[in-house]
Amino acid sequence: MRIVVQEEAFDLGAEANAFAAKDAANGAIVTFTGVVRDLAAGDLDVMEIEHYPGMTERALTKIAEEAQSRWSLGDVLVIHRHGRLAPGDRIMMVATAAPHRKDAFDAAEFLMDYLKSRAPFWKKEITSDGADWVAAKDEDEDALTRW
Amino acid sequence: MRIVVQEEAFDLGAEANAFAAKDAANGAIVTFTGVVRDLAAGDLDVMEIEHYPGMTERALTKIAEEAQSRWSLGDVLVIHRHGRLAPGDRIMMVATAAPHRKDAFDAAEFLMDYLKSRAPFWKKEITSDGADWVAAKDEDEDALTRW
Amino acid sequence: MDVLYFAWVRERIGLPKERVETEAATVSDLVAELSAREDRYAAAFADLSALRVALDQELSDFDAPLAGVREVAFFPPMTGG
Amino acid sequence: MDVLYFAWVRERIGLPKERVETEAATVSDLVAELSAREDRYAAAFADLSALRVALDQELSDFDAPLAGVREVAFFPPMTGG
Repeated sequence: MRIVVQEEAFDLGAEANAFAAKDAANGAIVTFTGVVRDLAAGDLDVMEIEHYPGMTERALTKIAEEAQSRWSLGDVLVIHRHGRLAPGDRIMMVATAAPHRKDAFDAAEFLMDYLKSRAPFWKKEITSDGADWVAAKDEDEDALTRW
Repeated sequence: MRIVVQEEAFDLGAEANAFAAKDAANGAIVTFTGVVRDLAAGDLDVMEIEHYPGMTERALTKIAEEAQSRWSLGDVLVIHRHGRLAPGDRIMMVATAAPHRKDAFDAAEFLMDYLKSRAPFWKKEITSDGADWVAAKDEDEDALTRW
Repeated sequence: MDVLYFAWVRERIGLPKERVETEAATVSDLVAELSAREDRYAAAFADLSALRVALDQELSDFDAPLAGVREVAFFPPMTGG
Repeated sequence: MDVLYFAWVRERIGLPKERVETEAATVSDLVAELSAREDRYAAAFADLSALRVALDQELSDFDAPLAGVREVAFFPPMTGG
Protein backbone atom coordinates (compact mmCIF):
# COMPACT_ATOMS: atom_id res chain seq x y z
CA MET A 1 0.00 0.00 0.00
CA ARG A 2 1.27 3.45 -0.89
CA ILE A 3 -0.38 6.76 0.02
CA VAL A 4 1.05 9.97 -1.40
CA VAL A 5 -0.14 13.54 -0.77
CA GLN A 6 1.90 16.07 -2.66
CA GLU A 7 1.83 19.43 -4.39
CA GLU A 8 3.93 18.36 -7.40
CA ALA A 9 2.55 16.75 -10.52
CA PHE A 10 2.79 12.96 -10.77
CA ASP A 11 3.49 10.89 -13.87
CA LEU A 12 0.44 8.69 -14.45
CA GLY A 13 2.27 6.45 -16.90
CA ALA A 14 5.32 5.92 -14.68
CA GLU A 15 3.08 5.29 -11.66
CA ALA A 16 0.90 2.82 -13.58
CA ASN A 17 3.91 0.94 -14.92
CA ALA A 18 5.57 0.77 -11.50
CA PHE A 19 2.33 -0.31 -9.82
CA ALA A 20 1.63 -3.01 -12.40
CA ALA A 21 5.19 -4.31 -12.36
CA LYS A 22 4.84 -6.12 -9.08
CA ASP A 23 4.13 -9.78 -9.78
CA ALA A 24 2.12 -12.39 -11.64
CA ALA A 25 -0.27 -13.04 -8.74
CA ASN A 26 -2.55 -10.15 -9.68
CA GLY A 27 -4.28 -10.64 -13.00
CA ALA A 28 -6.21 -7.39 -12.81
CA ILE A 29 -4.96 -3.82 -12.47
CA VAL A 30 -7.41 -0.90 -12.36
CA THR A 31 -6.40 2.76 -12.32
CA PHE A 32 -8.58 5.81 -11.92
CA THR A 33 -7.22 9.26 -12.70
CA GLY A 34 -9.00 12.50 -11.88
CA VAL A 35 -8.43 15.47 -14.18
CA VAL A 36 -9.27 19.14 -13.57
CA ARG A 37 -12.17 19.84 -15.91
CA ASP A 38 -12.94 23.04 -17.69
CA LEU A 39 -16.12 24.56 -16.35
CA ALA A 40 -19.16 24.55 -18.63
CA ALA A 41 -18.45 28.24 -19.11
CA GLY A 42 -14.93 27.25 -20.10
CA ASP A 43 -13.23 30.00 -18.14
CA LEU A 44 -11.63 28.13 -15.25
CA ASP A 45 -8.22 29.61 -14.65
CA VAL A 46 -7.06 27.80 -11.54
CA MET A 47 -8.33 25.12 -9.20
CA GLU A 48 -6.94 25.50 -5.71
CA ILE A 49 -6.98 22.39 -3.55
CA GLU A 50 -6.67 22.88 0.20
CA HIS A 51 -6.16 19.97 2.53
CA TYR A 52 -5.61 19.11 6.19
CA PRO A 53 -2.01 17.93 6.55
CA GLY A 54 -1.82 14.97 8.89
CA MET A 55 -5.50 14.11 8.77
CA THR A 56 -5.35 13.69 4.99
CA GLU A 57 -2.78 10.90 5.17
CA ARG A 58 -4.65 9.24 8.05
CA ALA A 59 -7.97 9.39 6.22
CA LEU A 60 -6.53 8.04 2.97
CA THR A 61 -4.72 5.24 4.81
CA LYS A 62 -7.92 4.30 6.63
CA ILE A 63 -9.91 4.23 3.36
CA ALA A 64 -7.23 2.10 1.66
CA GLU A 65 -7.09 -0.30 4.61
CA GLU A 66 -10.87 -0.61 4.54
CA ALA A 67 -10.67 -1.50 0.83
CA GLN A 68 -8.04 -4.15 1.58
CA SER A 69 -10.23 -5.66 4.28
CA ARG A 70 -13.29 -5.82 2.00
CA TRP A 71 -11.70 -7.20 -1.17
CA SER A 72 -8.91 -9.58 -2.03
CA LEU A 73 -6.29 -7.09 -3.18
CA GLY A 74 -2.61 -7.47 -3.91
CA ASP A 75 -1.87 -3.77 -3.67
CA VAL A 76 -3.39 -0.29 -3.42
CA LEU A 77 -2.02 3.09 -4.48
CA VAL A 78 -3.48 6.53 -3.77
CA ILE A 79 -1.89 9.77 -4.96
CA HIS A 80 -3.62 13.10 -4.34
CA ARG A 81 -2.33 16.57 -5.11
CA HIS A 82 -3.02 19.85 -3.38
CA GLY A 83 -2.21 23.44 -4.28
CA ARG A 84 -2.87 25.24 -7.56
CA LEU A 85 -3.88 23.23 -10.62
CA ALA A 86 -4.90 24.20 -14.14
CA PRO A 87 -7.59 22.67 -16.40
CA GLY A 88 -6.27 19.40 -17.82
CA ASP A 89 -3.94 18.81 -14.85
CA ARG A 90 -4.21 15.46 -13.13
CA ILE A 91 -5.49 15.89 -9.58
CA MET A 92 -5.24 12.38 -8.24
CA MET A 93 -5.09 8.70 -9.05
CA VAL A 94 -5.91 5.43 -7.36
CA ALA A 95 -4.77 2.01 -8.48
CA THR A 96 -5.81 -1.45 -7.34
CA ALA A 97 -4.25 -4.83 -8.11
CA ALA A 98 -6.17 -8.05 -7.52
CA PRO A 99 -6.25 -11.67 -8.64
CA HIS A 100 -9.75 -11.05 -10.09
CA ARG A 101 -11.12 -8.13 -12.06
CA LYS A 102 -14.32 -7.62 -10.07
CA ASP A 103 -12.33 -7.04 -6.87
CA ALA A 104 -10.00 -4.58 -8.60
CA PHE A 105 -12.94 -2.62 -10.09
CA ASP A 106 -15.07 -2.59 -6.94
CA ALA A 107 -12.17 -1.56 -4.71
CA ALA A 108 -11.21 1.29 -7.06
CA GLU A 109 -14.79 2.59 -7.11
CA PHE A 110 -15.00 2.29 -3.33
CA LEU A 111 -11.75 4.23 -2.92
CA MET A 112 -13.04 7.00 -5.20
CA ASP A 113 -16.43 7.23 -3.48
CA TYR A 114 -14.83 7.53 -0.05
CA LEU A 115 -12.07 9.82 -1.19
CA LYS A 116 -14.67 12.24 -2.59
CA SER A 117 -16.52 12.73 0.72
CA ARG A 118 -14.29 11.43 3.52
CA ALA A 119 -10.79 12.72 2.76
CA PRO A 120 -10.18 16.31 3.92
CA PHE A 121 -9.71 18.12 0.61
CA TRP A 122 -11.55 21.23 -0.50
CA LYS A 123 -11.62 22.63 -4.02
CA LYS A 124 -11.86 26.26 -4.97
CA GLU A 125 -12.52 27.30 -8.57
CA ILE A 126 -10.99 30.57 -9.64
CA THR A 127 -12.45 32.10 -12.79
CA SER A 128 -12.41 35.54 -14.37
CA ASP A 129 -15.61 36.21 -12.38
CA GLY A 130 -14.10 35.42 -8.99
CA ALA A 131 -13.51 32.45 -6.72
CA ASP A 132 -15.96 29.83 -5.45
CA TRP A 133 -15.60 26.86 -3.15
CA VAL A 134 -16.92 23.74 -4.83
CA ALA A 135 -20.00 22.50 -2.97
CA ALA A 136 -20.22 18.85 -1.98
CA LYS A 137 -22.76 16.98 -4.08
CA ASP A 138 -25.62 15.00 -2.56
CA GLU A 139 -24.94 12.28 -5.11
CA ASP A 140 -21.39 11.88 -3.79
CA GLU A 141 -22.70 11.38 -0.26
CA ASP A 142 -25.37 9.01 -1.58
CA ALA A 143 -22.70 6.98 -3.41
CA LEU A 144 -21.37 5.81 -0.02
CA THR A 145 -24.59 4.02 0.87
CA ARG A 146 -23.99 1.24 -1.63
CA TRP A 147 -20.88 -0.04 0.16
CA MET B 1 -11.74 5.37 -30.29
CA ARG B 2 -8.70 3.18 -30.85
CA ILE B 3 -8.73 -0.62 -31.21
CA VAL B 4 -5.40 -2.43 -31.40
CA VAL B 5 -4.82 -6.18 -31.83
CA GLN B 6 -1.14 -7.04 -31.84
CA GLU B 7 1.41 -9.67 -30.96
CA GLU B 8 3.99 -7.24 -29.52
CA ALA B 9 4.03 -6.02 -25.94
CA PHE B 10 2.48 -2.61 -25.24
CA ASP B 11 3.67 0.00 -22.78
CA LEU B 12 0.88 0.49 -20.24
CA GLY B 13 2.39 3.72 -18.92
CA ALA B 14 2.93 5.27 -22.33
CA GLU B 15 -0.57 4.24 -23.44
CA ALA B 16 -2.15 5.60 -20.25
CA ASN B 17 -0.31 8.91 -20.54
CA ALA B 18 -1.19 9.30 -24.22
CA PHE B 19 -4.83 8.38 -23.60
CA ALA B 20 -5.18 10.78 -20.66
CA ALA B 21 -3.44 13.62 -22.48
CA LYS B 22 -6.39 14.46 -24.67
CA ASP B 23 -8.26 17.36 -23.09
CA ALA B 24 -9.83 18.92 -20.02
CA ALA B 25 -13.38 17.83 -20.93
CA ASN B 26 -12.97 14.42 -19.36
CA GLY B 27 -12.52 14.54 -15.60
CA ALA B 28 -12.32 10.77 -15.21
CA ILE B 29 -9.94 8.25 -16.78
CA VAL B 30 -10.20 4.54 -15.97
CA THR B 31 -7.78 1.89 -17.17
CA PHE B 32 -7.98 -1.85 -16.78
CA THR B 33 -4.94 -4.02 -17.47
CA GLY B 34 -5.01 -7.80 -17.66
CA VAL B 35 -1.88 -9.68 -16.60
CA VAL B 36 -1.01 -13.35 -17.23
CA ARG B 37 -1.31 -14.98 -13.82
CA ASP B 38 0.74 -17.82 -12.48
CA LEU B 39 -1.41 -20.88 -12.03
CA ALA B 40 -2.17 -22.00 -8.48
CA ALA B 41 0.36 -24.74 -9.11
CA GLY B 42 2.80 -22.02 -10.09
CA ASP B 43 4.19 -23.83 -13.09
CA LEU B 44 2.74 -21.92 -16.03
CA ASP B 45 5.41 -21.62 -18.66
CA VAL B 46 3.55 -20.01 -21.53
CA MET B 47 0.10 -18.73 -22.29
CA GLU B 48 -0.76 -18.92 -25.95
CA ILE B 49 -3.51 -16.64 -27.19
CA GLU B 50 -5.16 -17.52 -30.48
CA HIS B 51 -7.56 -15.15 -32.19
CA TYR B 52 -9.65 -14.76 -35.33
CA PRO B 53 -8.01 -12.03 -37.43
CA GLY B 54 -10.64 -9.78 -38.94
CA MET B 55 -13.45 -10.85 -36.65
CA THR B 56 -11.45 -9.79 -33.58
CA GLU B 57 -11.18 -6.17 -34.71
CA ARG B 58 -14.85 -6.15 -35.74
CA ALA B 59 -16.00 -7.59 -32.41
CA LEU B 60 -13.86 -5.20 -30.35
CA THR B 61 -15.05 -2.21 -32.40
CA LYS B 62 -18.67 -3.27 -31.94
CA ILE B 63 -18.21 -3.64 -28.15
CA ALA B 64 -16.50 -0.24 -27.92
CA GLU B 65 -19.25 1.40 -30.01
CA GLU B 66 -21.87 -0.17 -27.78
CA ALA B 67 -20.10 1.31 -24.72
CA GLN B 68 -20.06 4.72 -26.37
CA SER B 69 -23.77 4.53 -27.09
CA ARG B 70 -24.60 3.54 -23.51
CA TRP B 71 -22.44 6.01 -21.59
CA SER B 72 -21.26 9.55 -22.07
CA LEU B 73 -17.65 8.89 -23.01
CA GLY B 74 -14.97 11.13 -24.43
CA ASP B 75 -12.78 8.28 -25.64
CA VAL B 76 -12.25 4.52 -25.58
CA LEU B 77 -9.08 2.47 -26.04
CA VAL B 78 -8.79 -1.31 -26.37
CA ILE B 79 -5.47 -3.12 -26.81
CA HIS B 80 -5.36 -6.92 -26.90
CA ARG B 81 -2.36 -9.12 -27.56
CA HIS B 82 -2.19 -12.56 -29.13
CA GLY B 83 0.61 -15.09 -29.44
CA ARG B 84 2.88 -16.42 -26.70
CA LEU B 85 2.94 -14.71 -23.32
CA ALA B 86 4.71 -15.47 -20.05
CA PRO B 87 3.43 -15.08 -16.46
CA GLY B 88 3.49 -11.40 -15.50
CA ASP B 89 3.10 -10.25 -19.11
CA ARG B 90 0.33 -7.78 -19.82
CA ILE B 91 -2.31 -9.36 -22.06
CA MET B 92 -4.60 -6.45 -22.72
CA MET B 93 -5.84 -3.09 -21.54
CA VAL B 94 -8.93 -0.98 -21.91
CA ALA B 95 -9.20 2.71 -21.08
CA THR B 96 -12.23 4.97 -20.86
CA ALA B 97 -12.40 8.76 -20.53
CA ALA B 98 -15.60 10.48 -19.42
CA PRO B 99 -16.78 13.73 -17.86
CA HIS B 100 -18.01 11.73 -14.84
CA ARG B 101 -16.39 8.88 -12.94
CA LYS B 102 -19.39 6.56 -12.84
CA ASP B 103 -19.58 6.50 -16.64
CA ALA B 104 -15.85 5.80 -16.95
CA PHE B 105 -16.01 2.94 -14.42
CA ASP B 106 -19.21 1.36 -15.78
CA ALA B 107 -18.01 1.53 -19.38
CA ALA B 108 -14.66 -0.05 -18.49
CA GLU B 109 -16.39 -2.91 -16.65
CA PHE B 110 -18.80 -3.38 -19.56
CA LEU B 111 -15.90 -3.52 -22.03
CA MET B 112 -14.14 -6.14 -19.91
CA ASP B 113 -17.25 -8.27 -19.44
CA TYR B 114 -17.96 -8.32 -23.18
CA LEU B 115 -14.35 -8.74 -24.18
CA LYS B 116 -14.14 -11.86 -21.97
CA SER B 117 -16.97 -13.71 -23.70
CA ARG B 118 -17.68 -11.98 -27.00
CA ALA B 119 -14.30 -11.25 -28.56
CA PRO B 120 -12.79 -14.20 -30.45
CA PHE B 121 -9.74 -14.99 -28.32
CA TRP B 122 -8.84 -18.39 -26.92
CA LYS B 123 -6.22 -19.03 -24.26
CA LYS B 124 -4.09 -22.12 -23.94
CA GLU B 125 -2.01 -22.75 -20.83
CA ILE B 126 1.22 -24.62 -21.36
CA THR B 127 2.74 -26.14 -18.24
CA SER B 128 5.34 -28.80 -17.55
CA ASP B 129 2.40 -31.27 -17.49
CA GLY B 130 1.13 -30.40 -20.94
CA ALA B 131 -1.20 -27.94 -22.63
CA ASP B 132 -4.82 -27.10 -21.87
CA TRP B 133 -7.31 -24.74 -23.45
CA VAL B 134 -8.78 -22.45 -20.80
CA ALA B 135 -12.49 -23.19 -20.39
CA ALA B 136 -14.97 -20.32 -20.46
CA LYS B 137 -16.41 -19.64 -17.02
CA ASP B 138 -20.13 -19.58 -16.33
CA GLU B 139 -19.57 -16.51 -14.18
CA ASP B 140 -18.15 -14.64 -17.18
CA GLU B 141 -21.24 -15.44 -19.23
CA ASP B 142 -23.44 -14.49 -16.26
CA ALA B 143 -21.62 -11.16 -15.94
CA LEU B 144 -23.20 -10.06 -19.23
CA THR B 145 -26.72 -10.23 -17.86
CA ARG B 146 -26.27 -7.14 -15.71
CA TRP B 147 -25.83 -4.81 -18.71
CA MET C 1 -17.40 -21.24 -48.79
CA ASP C 2 -14.44 -20.94 -46.41
CA VAL C 3 -14.75 -22.88 -43.18
CA LEU C 4 -12.45 -21.88 -40.31
CA TYR C 5 -11.65 -23.69 -37.09
CA PHE C 6 -10.11 -22.24 -33.93
CA ALA C 7 -8.61 -23.48 -30.65
CA TRP C 8 -9.35 -27.13 -29.83
CA VAL C 9 -11.77 -27.40 -32.78
CA ARG C 10 -8.84 -26.59 -35.05
CA GLU C 11 -6.63 -29.10 -33.25
CA ARG C 12 -9.24 -31.86 -33.34
CA ILE C 13 -10.04 -31.41 -37.02
CA GLY C 14 -6.39 -30.88 -37.80
CA LEU C 15 -6.53 -27.79 -39.97
CA PRO C 16 -7.30 -24.10 -39.51
CA LYS C 17 -9.23 -23.49 -42.70
CA GLU C 18 -10.63 -25.28 -45.70
CA ARG C 19 -12.71 -24.61 -48.78
CA VAL C 20 -16.02 -26.49 -48.65
CA GLU C 21 -18.43 -26.87 -51.57
CA THR C 22 -21.84 -27.46 -50.03
CA GLU C 23 -25.56 -27.14 -50.62
CA ALA C 24 -26.24 -27.09 -46.86
CA ALA C 25 -29.16 -24.76 -46.05
CA THR C 26 -28.23 -24.08 -42.43
CA VAL C 27 -25.22 -24.28 -40.14
CA SER C 28 -26.64 -27.46 -38.63
CA ASP C 29 -26.87 -29.03 -42.10
CA LEU C 30 -23.22 -28.13 -42.72
CA VAL C 31 -22.22 -29.64 -39.37
CA ALA C 32 -24.06 -32.87 -40.25
CA GLU C 33 -22.39 -32.97 -43.67
CA LEU C 34 -18.90 -32.48 -42.21
CA SER C 35 -19.50 -34.94 -39.35
CA ALA C 36 -20.46 -37.61 -41.87
CA ARG C 37 -17.16 -37.14 -43.69
CA GLU C 38 -14.64 -38.36 -41.12
CA ASP C 39 -14.34 -39.25 -37.44
CA ARG C 40 -12.26 -36.19 -36.62
CA TYR C 41 -15.15 -33.94 -37.70
CA ALA C 42 -17.67 -36.04 -35.81
CA ALA C 43 -15.45 -35.79 -32.72
CA ALA C 44 -15.11 -32.02 -33.02
CA PHE C 45 -18.85 -31.51 -33.52
CA ALA C 46 -19.99 -34.12 -30.98
CA ASP C 47 -21.32 -31.57 -28.49
CA LEU C 48 -22.70 -28.44 -30.17
CA SER C 49 -23.44 -26.83 -26.81
CA ALA C 50 -19.67 -26.56 -26.38
CA LEU C 51 -19.30 -24.76 -29.72
CA ARG C 52 -19.96 -21.35 -31.15
CA VAL C 53 -20.35 -20.36 -34.78
CA ALA C 54 -19.68 -17.12 -36.64
CA LEU C 55 -21.03 -16.31 -40.12
CA ASP C 56 -19.00 -13.75 -42.02
CA GLN C 57 -17.29 -12.80 -38.75
CA GLU C 58 -20.50 -12.19 -36.78
CA LEU C 59 -21.60 -14.53 -33.98
CA SER C 60 -24.59 -16.56 -35.11
CA ASP C 61 -26.64 -19.69 -34.35
CA PHE C 62 -26.60 -23.27 -35.56
CA ASP C 63 -30.03 -22.90 -37.11
CA ALA C 64 -29.03 -19.83 -39.12
CA PRO C 65 -29.31 -20.08 -42.93
CA LEU C 66 -26.13 -20.20 -44.98
CA ALA C 67 -27.47 -18.46 -48.09
CA GLY C 68 -25.00 -15.79 -49.20
CA VAL C 69 -22.48 -16.61 -46.46
CA ARG C 70 -18.84 -16.67 -47.58
CA GLU C 71 -17.08 -17.55 -44.31
CA VAL C 72 -18.17 -19.91 -41.52
CA ALA C 73 -16.09 -20.30 -38.36
CA PHE C 74 -16.42 -22.88 -35.57
CA PHE C 75 -14.79 -22.44 -32.19
CA PRO C 76 -15.26 -23.00 -28.44
CA PRO C 77 -16.66 -20.29 -26.15
CA MET C 78 -14.30 -17.34 -26.18
CA THR C 79 -11.88 -16.58 -23.37
CA GLY C 80 -10.54 -13.09 -23.99
CA GLY C 81 -9.45 -10.42 -21.54
CA MET D 1 -6.43 23.13 22.52
CA ASP D 2 -5.64 23.92 18.89
CA VAL D 3 -8.60 24.89 16.75
CA LEU D 4 -8.18 24.67 12.97
CA TYR D 5 -10.33 26.08 10.19
CA PHE D 6 -10.37 25.07 6.54
CA ALA D 7 -11.80 26.33 3.24
CA TRP D 8 -14.54 28.97 3.61
CA VAL D 9 -14.65 28.49 7.38
CA ARG D 10 -11.02 29.61 7.46
CA GLU D 11 -11.78 32.54 5.15
CA ARG D 12 -14.83 33.64 7.12
CA ILE D 13 -13.09 33.48 10.49
CA GLY D 14 -9.95 34.95 8.99
CA LEU D 15 -7.32 32.58 10.32
CA PRO D 16 -6.27 28.98 9.79
CA LYS D 17 -5.48 28.04 13.36
CA GLU D 18 -5.61 29.38 16.87
CA ARG D 19 -4.95 28.29 20.44
CA VAL D 20 -8.17 28.27 22.49
CA GLU D 21 -8.33 27.90 26.27
CA THR D 22 -11.74 26.49 27.04
CA GLU D 23 -13.75 24.48 29.55
CA ALA D 24 -16.30 23.50 26.87
CA ALA D 25 -17.56 19.97 27.47
CA THR D 26 -18.63 19.22 23.90
CA VAL D 27 -18.00 20.48 20.39
CA SER D 28 -21.38 22.27 20.48
CA ASP D 29 -20.34 24.07 23.66
CA LEU D 30 -17.12 25.18 21.98
CA VAL D 31 -19.06 26.41 18.95
CA ALA D 32 -21.38 28.42 21.21
CA GLU D 33 -18.41 29.89 23.06
CA LEU D 34 -16.64 30.92 19.85
CA SER D 35 -19.85 32.27 18.25
CA ALA D 36 -20.40 34.52 21.30
CA ARG D 37 -16.95 36.04 20.82
CA GLU D 38 -17.29 37.87 17.53
CA ASP D 39 -19.58 38.18 14.53
CA ARG D 40 -17.14 36.43 12.20
CA TYR D 41 -17.36 33.26 14.31
CA ALA D 42 -21.14 33.54 14.56
CA ALA D 43 -21.26 33.89 10.76
CA ALA D 44 -19.01 30.87 10.19
CA PHE D 45 -20.98 28.68 12.60
CA ALA D 46 -24.45 29.95 11.63
CA ASP D 47 -25.47 26.69 9.92
CA LEU D 48 -23.92 23.62 11.54
CA SER D 49 -25.51 21.31 8.97
CA ALA D 50 -23.09 22.86 6.46
CA LEU D 51 -20.10 22.05 8.68
CA ARG D 52 -18.07 19.03 9.64
CA VAL D 53 -15.81 18.60 12.66
CA ALA D 54 -12.74 16.46 13.28
CA LEU D 55 -11.30 15.69 16.72
CA ASP D 56 -7.61 14.81 16.71
CA GLN D 57 -7.84 14.28 12.95
CA GLU D 58 -10.80 11.87 13.05
CA LEU D 59 -14.25 12.86 11.77
CA SER D 60 -16.59 13.33 14.71
CA ASP D 61 -19.92 14.89 15.74
CA PHE D 62 -20.99 18.17 17.26
CA ASP D 63 -22.23 16.43 20.40
CA ALA D 64 -18.92 14.62 20.97
CA PRO D 65 -17.10 15.34 24.28
CA LEU D 66 -13.88 17.36 24.18
CA ALA D 67 -12.19 15.73 27.17
CA GLY D 68 -8.61 14.84 26.26
CA VAL D 69 -8.86 16.30 22.75
CA ARG D 70 -5.82 18.31 21.61
CA GLU D 71 -6.92 19.38 18.13
CA VAL D 72 -10.36 20.39 16.84
CA ALA D 73 -10.93 21.23 13.18
CA PHE D 74 -13.98 22.81 11.52
CA PHE D 75 -14.57 22.66 7.77
CA PRO D 76 -17.25 22.32 5.10
CA PRO D 77 -18.16 18.93 3.58
CA MET D 78 -15.11 17.55 1.80
CA THR D 79 -14.69 17.62 -1.96
CA GLY D 80 -11.74 15.37 -2.77
CA GLY D 81 -11.08 13.19 -5.77
